Amino acid sequence: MEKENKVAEPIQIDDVNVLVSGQGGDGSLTVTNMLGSLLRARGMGVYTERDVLSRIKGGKAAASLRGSLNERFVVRDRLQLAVIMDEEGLHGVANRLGGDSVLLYDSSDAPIPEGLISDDVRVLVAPFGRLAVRRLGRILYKNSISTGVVARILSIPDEEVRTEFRARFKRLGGAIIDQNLKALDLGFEIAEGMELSSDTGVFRVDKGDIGERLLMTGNEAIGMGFVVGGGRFFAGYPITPATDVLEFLQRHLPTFGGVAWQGEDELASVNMAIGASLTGVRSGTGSSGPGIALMQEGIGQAGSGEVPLVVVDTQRAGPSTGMPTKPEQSDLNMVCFGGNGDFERIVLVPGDPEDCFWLTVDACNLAQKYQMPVFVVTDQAISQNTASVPRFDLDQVKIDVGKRLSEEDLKSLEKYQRYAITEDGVSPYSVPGTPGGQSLVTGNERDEFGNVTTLPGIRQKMADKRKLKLETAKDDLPKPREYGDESAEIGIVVVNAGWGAGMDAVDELKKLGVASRLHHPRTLWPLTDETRSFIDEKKRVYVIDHSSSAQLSGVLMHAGISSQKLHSIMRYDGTPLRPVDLAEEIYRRETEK
Amino acid sequence: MEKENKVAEPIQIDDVNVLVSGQGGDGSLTVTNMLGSLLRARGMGVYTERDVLSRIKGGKAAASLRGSLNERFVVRDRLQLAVIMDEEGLHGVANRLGGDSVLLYDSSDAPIPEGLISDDVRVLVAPFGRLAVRRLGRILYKNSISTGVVARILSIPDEEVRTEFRARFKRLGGAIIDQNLKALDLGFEIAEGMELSSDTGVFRVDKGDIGERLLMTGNEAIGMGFVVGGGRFFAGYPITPATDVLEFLQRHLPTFGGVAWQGEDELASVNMAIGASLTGVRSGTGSSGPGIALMQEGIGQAGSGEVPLVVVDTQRAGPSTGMPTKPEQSDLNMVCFGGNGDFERIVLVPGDPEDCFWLTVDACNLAQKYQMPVFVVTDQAISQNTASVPRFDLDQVKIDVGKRLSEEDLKSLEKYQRYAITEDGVSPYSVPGTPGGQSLVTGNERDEFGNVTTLPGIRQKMADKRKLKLETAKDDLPKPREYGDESAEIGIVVVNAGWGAGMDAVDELKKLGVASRLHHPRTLWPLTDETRSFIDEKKRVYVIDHSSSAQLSGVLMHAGISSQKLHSIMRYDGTPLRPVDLAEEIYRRETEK
Amino acid sequence: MTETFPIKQPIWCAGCGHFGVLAAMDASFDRLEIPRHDALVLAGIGCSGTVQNHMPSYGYHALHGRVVPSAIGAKLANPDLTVVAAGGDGDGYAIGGGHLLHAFRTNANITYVVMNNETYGLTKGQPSPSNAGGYQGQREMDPIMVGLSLPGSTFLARAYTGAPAQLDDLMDAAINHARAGQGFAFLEVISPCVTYNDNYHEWPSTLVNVDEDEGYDPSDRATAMALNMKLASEGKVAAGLIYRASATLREATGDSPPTPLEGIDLPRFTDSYEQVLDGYVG
Amino acid sequence: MTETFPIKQPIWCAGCGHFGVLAAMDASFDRLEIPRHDALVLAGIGCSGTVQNHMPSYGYHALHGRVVPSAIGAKLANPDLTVVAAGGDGDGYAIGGGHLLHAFRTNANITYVVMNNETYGLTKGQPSPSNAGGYQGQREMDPIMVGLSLPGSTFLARAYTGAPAQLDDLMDAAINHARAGQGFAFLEVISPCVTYNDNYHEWPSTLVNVDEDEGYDPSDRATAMALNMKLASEGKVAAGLIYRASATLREATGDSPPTPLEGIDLPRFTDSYEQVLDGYVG
Ligand SMILES: Cc1ncc(C[n+]2csc(CCOP(=O)(O)OP(=O)(O)O)c2C)c(N)n1
Ligand SMILES: Cc1ncc(C[n+]2csc(CCOP(=O)(O)OP(=O)(O)O)c2C)c(N)n1
Ligand code: SF4
Ligand code: SF4
Ligand SMILES: [Mg+2]
Ligand SMILES: [Mg+2]
Repeated sequence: MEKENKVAEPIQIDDVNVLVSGQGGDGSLTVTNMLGSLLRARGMGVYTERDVLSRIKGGKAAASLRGSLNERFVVRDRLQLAVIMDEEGLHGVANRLGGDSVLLYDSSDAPIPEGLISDDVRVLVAPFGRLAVRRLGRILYKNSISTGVVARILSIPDEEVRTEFRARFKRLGGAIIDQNLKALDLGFEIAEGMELSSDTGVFRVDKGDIGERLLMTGNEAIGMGFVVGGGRFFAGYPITPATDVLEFLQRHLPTFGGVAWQGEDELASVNMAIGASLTGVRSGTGSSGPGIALMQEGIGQAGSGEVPLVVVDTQRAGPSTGMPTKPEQSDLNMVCFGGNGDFERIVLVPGDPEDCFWLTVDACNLAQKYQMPVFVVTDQAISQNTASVPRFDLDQVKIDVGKRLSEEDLKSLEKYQRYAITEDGVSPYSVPGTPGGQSLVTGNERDEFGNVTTLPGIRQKMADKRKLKLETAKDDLPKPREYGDESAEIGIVVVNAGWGAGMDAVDELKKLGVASRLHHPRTLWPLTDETRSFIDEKKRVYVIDHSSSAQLSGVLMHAGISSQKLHSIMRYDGTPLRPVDLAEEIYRRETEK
Repeated sequence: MEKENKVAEPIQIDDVNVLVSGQGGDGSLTVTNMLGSLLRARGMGVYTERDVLSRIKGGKAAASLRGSLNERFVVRDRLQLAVIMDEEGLHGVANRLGGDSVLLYDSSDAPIPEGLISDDVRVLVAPFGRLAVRRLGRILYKNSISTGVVARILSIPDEEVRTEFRARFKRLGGAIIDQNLKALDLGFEIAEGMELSSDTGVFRVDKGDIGERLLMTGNEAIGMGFVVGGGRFFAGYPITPATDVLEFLQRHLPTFGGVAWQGEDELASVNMAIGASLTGVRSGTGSSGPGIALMQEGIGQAGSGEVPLVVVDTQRAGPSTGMPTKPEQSDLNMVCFGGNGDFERIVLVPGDPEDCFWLTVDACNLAQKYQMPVFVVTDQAISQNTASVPRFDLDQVKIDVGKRLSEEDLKSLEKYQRYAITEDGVSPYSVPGTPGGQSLVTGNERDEFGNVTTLPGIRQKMADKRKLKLETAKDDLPKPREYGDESAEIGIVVVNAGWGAGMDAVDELKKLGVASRLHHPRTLWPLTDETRSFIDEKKRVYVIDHSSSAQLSGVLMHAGISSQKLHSIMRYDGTPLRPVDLAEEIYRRETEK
Repeated sequence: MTETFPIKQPIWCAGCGHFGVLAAMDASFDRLEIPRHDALVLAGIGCSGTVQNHMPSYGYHALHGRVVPSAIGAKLANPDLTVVAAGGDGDGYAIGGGHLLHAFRTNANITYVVMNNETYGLTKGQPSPSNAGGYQGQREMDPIMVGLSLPGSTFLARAYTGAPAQLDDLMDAAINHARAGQGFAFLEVISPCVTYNDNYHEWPSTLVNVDEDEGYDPSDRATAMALNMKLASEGKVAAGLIYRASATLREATGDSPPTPLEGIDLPRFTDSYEQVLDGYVG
Repeated sequence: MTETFPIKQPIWCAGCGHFGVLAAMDASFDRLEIPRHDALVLAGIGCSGTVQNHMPSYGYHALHGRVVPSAIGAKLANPDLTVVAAGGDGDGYAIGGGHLLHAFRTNANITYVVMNNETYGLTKGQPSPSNAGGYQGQREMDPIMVGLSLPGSTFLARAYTGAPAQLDDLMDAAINHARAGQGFAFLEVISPCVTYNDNYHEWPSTLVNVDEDEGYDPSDRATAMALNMKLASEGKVAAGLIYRASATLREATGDSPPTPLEGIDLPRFTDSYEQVLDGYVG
C-alpha cells in the first residue's frame, strides 16, 4: 500500500512537529536529538518530549520534537512528520497525521496495516533496519540512515547534516564517525529514490533568529536553580520522574561545597534535609507523588518548627504507584492541603524549564526568609522534556538569608528567643556554631524561647504568628504571567505543562475566532491577589485540570473562588495536554452556549 | 479571704457542671468519677471531660463533668461547682465561675490569691490534704473527703454516697472500704461546719429518668463498632489520643477470632492492614495526625488498588507533634485531600460516642462494599471524654460484604476479572483461598485482569470506574443530623465535638432570641446532597472551625459551596469548643449586622 | 474453566537474574503441591516486583518497601494461606530495612525472597545498601548477618540464580519452613542486573557454599555468625542454608498463634458482643 | 549576657532512669570542654525526647523515630558541629529501626544515645522491640548485636544509668569518637522506667561488664559478637565498651568527607555557575 510520491515545491513552514517511535533501547530517540540540533543550528527554538514506559528495555519508546520561531513548550497535536520504526509505533500516531503530514516508516518487519493511515497522509517507506544490517553490519545504523531521509524531507542541506554528525560523534572516534556518515549517505540515497533531493524536500523549514539558548529539562533547571539559589544540601531517594534532580545535584553540588545525599528512603531524606537546614544551610529534598506522600509528616514538622525547607514534587500520574512515566497534575491537593494540623506553606508551580530555574531560586529564598516549607511542583512533562530557553541571567539572582543573627547581632540583644513574636511574624534566628545563640527548635507547640507549652494564650499567639508569616510573604511571592488577548472575556487557568499547551491553545482559539487570555498563577498557594482578580474580571474561566478529580479547580475553590465562574476541562488518561484538544473543547463549550 | 457562708434553700438545677482540678496522679480525678456515678444513679446523663498534659506524672490535671436530663456532649462554660486541689488549678477556672457558682478549695498548701476569684462566687475552703494525712494517714483520702463535701453541696443524700462508695471500693476489700467511708464521714463533718446538711446543700439536682446507659468514650465506641461491624484485623502503633482504640481491640478482638497487632510503626501498620484486607478479612488501622500523615502513601494504595480499609484518625492539636493531648479538628484537609494522585475515599466525622459506634460499623461495610479507604475521624474531645449513651441496639447492625465471589459463583462466570468494569463501578472480588479466583491486585494502573498497563483508553476507564464507585455509594452514605429550629434562617455546621457544643449553643442562642439550626454532616466527604441543600436553604451559615486555617470551611468550599454563604468561627488555642463562646460570637455577629 | 488473568511474559532484560528466581518460585509451588489458589504471592516495587504477575497464584503488588508488612498482615489474617513475599534489595534493605529487622524479630510464618542485584534496577542503577561499597570489599549490609544477630530469626539462606538446582532446593525449604509454622523464612537470591550491575563473573568465586560443607551445622547460630564474619572479612559471601533454628524460641507470629478468622456474621457473636457492652453499663 | 532560653527542670517521674543520662550528657560537654554553642543536641519523641531542653546547647526536638537522619543531615551540612542524637528505645528501635541500620552502615560522625527502658514511657507502657519478650529471656532485639553484624559500625557501647561512673566514661568516649571523625558512636543506656517497667533490681545481675574484663579486646568484632551471643543465650547483657573499630574500614559519612559549607554569596560562584550552564548550551 505504498503511495505514489507526489513531486512538488516544498511547503514553507515555521513550526515543525516530528514524532519518532521505536523500541526502548534501539536508539531511535537519537533521531530526535539530531534533528533538534539541526533545527537549533538554524536558529529555531526546540522542544523535545519523551514518552517511555516504566521498564528497562523493550516496549514502545517515542519522542517528539517541535521546532518553532518562538519558544514553545509543547508539541502540537498535528504532526508534520512521523518516523515510525515498527508496527507497534503506528498505533496512536494515526490520529495525529493529516493532509499535510508525512509518515516515514521502517518496513523491515511488517508492512503498514491496511486502512490504518488516512489516505491523504504522504507515506514514505523503506526497510531501514534491514538495510542497516545488510549494508553496515549493525541495526543501530538505521537511525543515521533515517536521519538522512528526515533531513531531506525537511529540505535541510546535506552539508548541514554532515557537520552535525561530525560534531556529535566526534568523541566516539574516527571509525564511528565514518560508519555513521556512510549510513547518512545511504539515507540520502534512499531519499533520492523518493525523489527528495538536497534542499528540496516536502517541507522547507524557515530559519529563525533565536540566538544562544540552553537546552534543558525542567529537572535540570530545578537542579541549577537550587545550586544558584544557594542550596547546599539535598537529600533524596530515586524515583521516576524525580531522580534527575538528585542526580544533577550529585554531579554538581560537590563543586560548590555542597552535599547531595541518597537517603535510605524518603523519610530519612526529608528529615536529613531538615537537620541540615537547622545549621543554616539551604536544604531541600525531592521526590514524586508516592515519596512526597511519605514525607508529609516531615514537611509538617518543617512547618511547625519553622525550619526552612525546599521540597520538589515532580508529579507523575497517580494514584499510588500509578503510572510512573506519565504526566499528570494530581498532587496539587496533597501539596496544598496534605499533612496533619494547620501549617503554612508556599506552593510554586513552574510552567517551563526557565520558570523552573527562577522559581527554585525563589523557593530557596522564600524558605529561608520565611522559615517554612516551600514546594516547587512540576509535572513529568516539563520535568523531563527538553526545551531551549534563554540563558539564565545570573545578575538577576538575589540571595536573601532573612533575619539571620551573627554573634555580634546576638550580643546587642537583651534576650534572644528563637520564636520571638514580631510584627511581621518572622523571628530572627541563630544557627548552631554561633556563640550566644543557643536555642530550641521543636515541632511541638512552644513559647517564644522554644520551650514546649500548651498554654492556650501562647498557643494562639504562635499559631497567629505562623499565619502572619504568609501574609508578610505576600509581596515576595512570584507573580502570575499571562498570554493572549488581555481584553478577552474568556480566561484559562493552567499550571505546569498547561502553560505550553495553553499558549498554543490560545493561538488556536484565536484562529477559530475566540479571544482568550491564559493565566499561569506560578504561585498556587497562597493564591495571589492577581489570580483572584484575573478570575474576577473574566466572564468565564476554564481551568485545565490534568487530574481526574479536578484538583486545580478544587484548590481555587478551597481558596474561596466561586465555583460559578469555573469551568473545568479534565484530562486524566496519562497523555500530555495537547493544545488542539484544549482549544477544541473550549470552542465547543463556547459555541454551545 | 474565706467568705461567710450564706444559708439558704438549695437552688434547684437540672444541669450541673463541675470541674475538679489537681495534680496528675493525685487521684483527684476519681472525684469526678464518683460524682458521675452518683448522678447516673439519679437518672441523669453524664459527660466527663479530661484535660491532661502529655507527660506522665505531675502537672495540672483536670476533669470536668456535666449531669443533665438529656444526653449532652459538652461541659458548659459556666460551672456550678469547681473543686480545686491546689493553687495552680485556680488559674484558668476563675473565668468559668460566676454569681451562682461554688468554689471548693483545698487550702493545704496555699490560700486563694487575693483578687483572683470574683466576689460573687461562693467560696468554701478546707485543708483536705492536710486533714487526710493527719486523720487518715494518707493524702490520697483527700479525694473521698472532698467527695463528701461535694455531695452535700449538691444535696445528694449521704446514704446514696455511702452506697456508691461500697460498690466502687468493693473489689479492693474491707479495709479500704472502711477507710474511705471514714474519709467520707470526715467530709460530711466538714460540710456540717459549712452549714451544709444532708440533702440541703447549695444546689438540689433534679432526678432524671434516663434509664440504662453505656458510659463510654468515643475511642471505646469505635473499638466496639469495629468489632461489631465485623472488623477482625487491626494494626496500629501507640499515639495519644488514639492508643485507646488499639488497646480496646487488643483486649477484645481475640475473643472473636481477631487480631489486634502493634506494628513497629505506622507504615507497617497500614500495610499490614492492607495485607490482611486482601484475604477478605475486614481490616483497619488508626492513629492520630502524625501517624496518619505517615500513612498517606498506604491509604492511597488502598484507594488505587481498591482494597477495603478502615482508617481511624483521632485528631489532636497540630501541626506536627503539636499538642498531643489537646482537641482540634485540623486533619480534615489531610483526610479529604491528602495522598498523591486522585483516589476516592469516604470520610465520616462522628459527633459523640454513640455516633462513633454506628459510623464505625458503617465504615466497615462501606470499605468492603466499595473497596476503598474509609476514614472515621474524631477529635480528642469525643474520643477521650466519657458520655452516657443509649445501649447500642445490635439488631440494627447489618453486615454487607458486597460482591464477594464464592467458588461456585466463580465457576458460573465465563471469566473473572478482579477489576471488571461494571455498571456501578464495583467489581466482584474473590479472596485468596478460593479456587479459581486467582487475581492480581496492584497500586499501578492496570487492565481489568489486574495486569499493569498505561494504555490511555484503559486508564481512563479505570479512573472513571473508581469515580463511579463514589457515585454508587451515595445512597449508602450516613446521613447528616440536625438540631434546633428547623425554620431558622441561621445555620451552623459542625463536626466531631462541635455537635455537643453546638447543641448547647443553639439553646443558648434561643435564650438570646436568635433561632438557629445545627447541622452535623456525619459524612464529610463526599459532601452529601443534604448538607448542600442545608447550606443552600439557610441565609447565613456559621461554620465552626476548630483549626487555624478554617479547614471545615475549606472542605466545604472545595466541594463547591460558595464562600459567600459561609461565616467561619475559628478556635485554635487547644481548648475545647465551648457552647457559650460559640453562641456569643454568633450573637455578636448577628446583632452587628 | 473460568478464564482468569493471562500470564504474560516478564519484560526483564535478556539475562536478568530475576528470570531464574521466577522459574524456581513458580516450580516450587508445583513441587510442593501447593494449590495455587491457596498461595498469595506479594511483591515490592522494582524490576523484581513483578514476579507475582507471572504465576497463577493470587498476586499483590505492594508499595515500595512495604511487601513484608503486607505479607505479615495477610498471614495473620488468614494463617491457612501460603504467603510468599518477594522483591528487590532496594525495596527490602533500603526503604524496607526497618521492616526486615522486625520481621526477623517477630518471626511470622511467611517466606521472603529477595532478589539481590546490589542495585536499583528499575530506577536505572543507583547503589543499594547491600552493594560492596567502601568497606574493603565487604558488602555494606549483609541481611543474613543482621538476621543472625536477632534471636527471633529461624531460617536464613542464600542462593544464586546462576546455580538453579540449589536455588530450587532452598526455595522449597524456605516455603516449607513458613508453611510448617516454623516462622519467617528469609531467602536471598543473588540475581545480577545485566544492565546496571553485571557481575555474574564475580559470584562463582565469591560465594562459599555451606551446603557442600559436610561439617557445617546450620542449627548453630553462633558458628554461623562466626563463619559469616570470617568470610566477610575475606570478601566472600556464604551461600546455602546458613541457619535454620532447630526449635523456635517461641511460637511464630508473636505471643500466641492467632485463631483462624471465622466469619463475621452477626448472630453468632451477638451474645458475646452484649457481654462486652455489659462491661460499659454505668 | 544576652538572655537565652531558660533551662527548666525535667518533668520525669521521680526515679526515672533518664535523669542519670541527662546528667552524664550535660556534664560530658563540660568535661570535654566543648563550647555549648558548637553542640547540637537532637532528641526524638518520648519521655527521653526532652533531654535537649535541659542543657544550654542548641537543641532540636525531632519527629518520632527520625532523630538519627536529622542528626546526620545536620552533621553533613556542618561537620564542625558536635552532633549528639538522643532518644528512647521505641523511638530508636521500633519506628526508627530502619534508620539505625543505615546509620551503622554509613557511619556518619554523630553520637547517638538511646535511653532504653524497654517500653514506651510517654504513651504509657506498651512493649518496645528491645524488651525481653518470648525468646526465653533473650531481648527481642539487641541493637548492639545488630551493629556488630554490619561492617560499617565503629563504636558500640552500653551503660547503665545506675552505674554513673561508667556512664560518664562511655558518654565521653562516644562523643569523642564522633567528634574525632571516627564515625558513628552508638551508646545504649539502660534507663529503667519506674512507672511502667521498673526493673532496676534485675539489671545488676543481668549486666556483664566487659570493661572490667582485662582480657577483653573491644577492637575484635568477631569475639565481641561471639561473647554477646553467648551472654544472650544465658539471659545476660553485655555492658561497657563492646566494640570500637581500631581503624575504620572507610572514611566516615560516606564516600568522601564533605567540604565545609562555605557560604552562598553569589559573586564568588558566578563563574563556576556559568561553566555549568555552558554545558547546556545547544
Ligand atoms: C516510595 C517510593 N519511592 C521510590 C520509588 C521508586 N522506585 C521504584 S523501584 C525502586 C528500586 C528498585 O530497586 P530494587 O528493589 O533493588 O529492585 P530491582 O529493580 O533492582 O529488582 C525505586 C527506588 C517508589 N516506587 N516508591
Ligand atoms: C509518628 C508518631 N507515632 C507515634 C507517636 C507517639 N509516641 C510518642 S513517644 C512514643 C514512644 C516513646 O517511647 P520511647 O521512645 O521508648 O521513649 P520513652 O518515653 O520510653 O523514653 C510514641 C509511640 C508520635 N509522637 N509520632
Ligand atoms: S534493569 Fe537489571 S534488574 Fe531490571 S530487568 Fe534489566 S537486568 Fe533485570
Ligand atoms: S513514665 Fe517512665 S520513662 Fe517516662 S518519665 Fe516516668 S519513669 Fe521516666
Ligand atoms: Mg535491586
Ligand atoms: Mg522507652
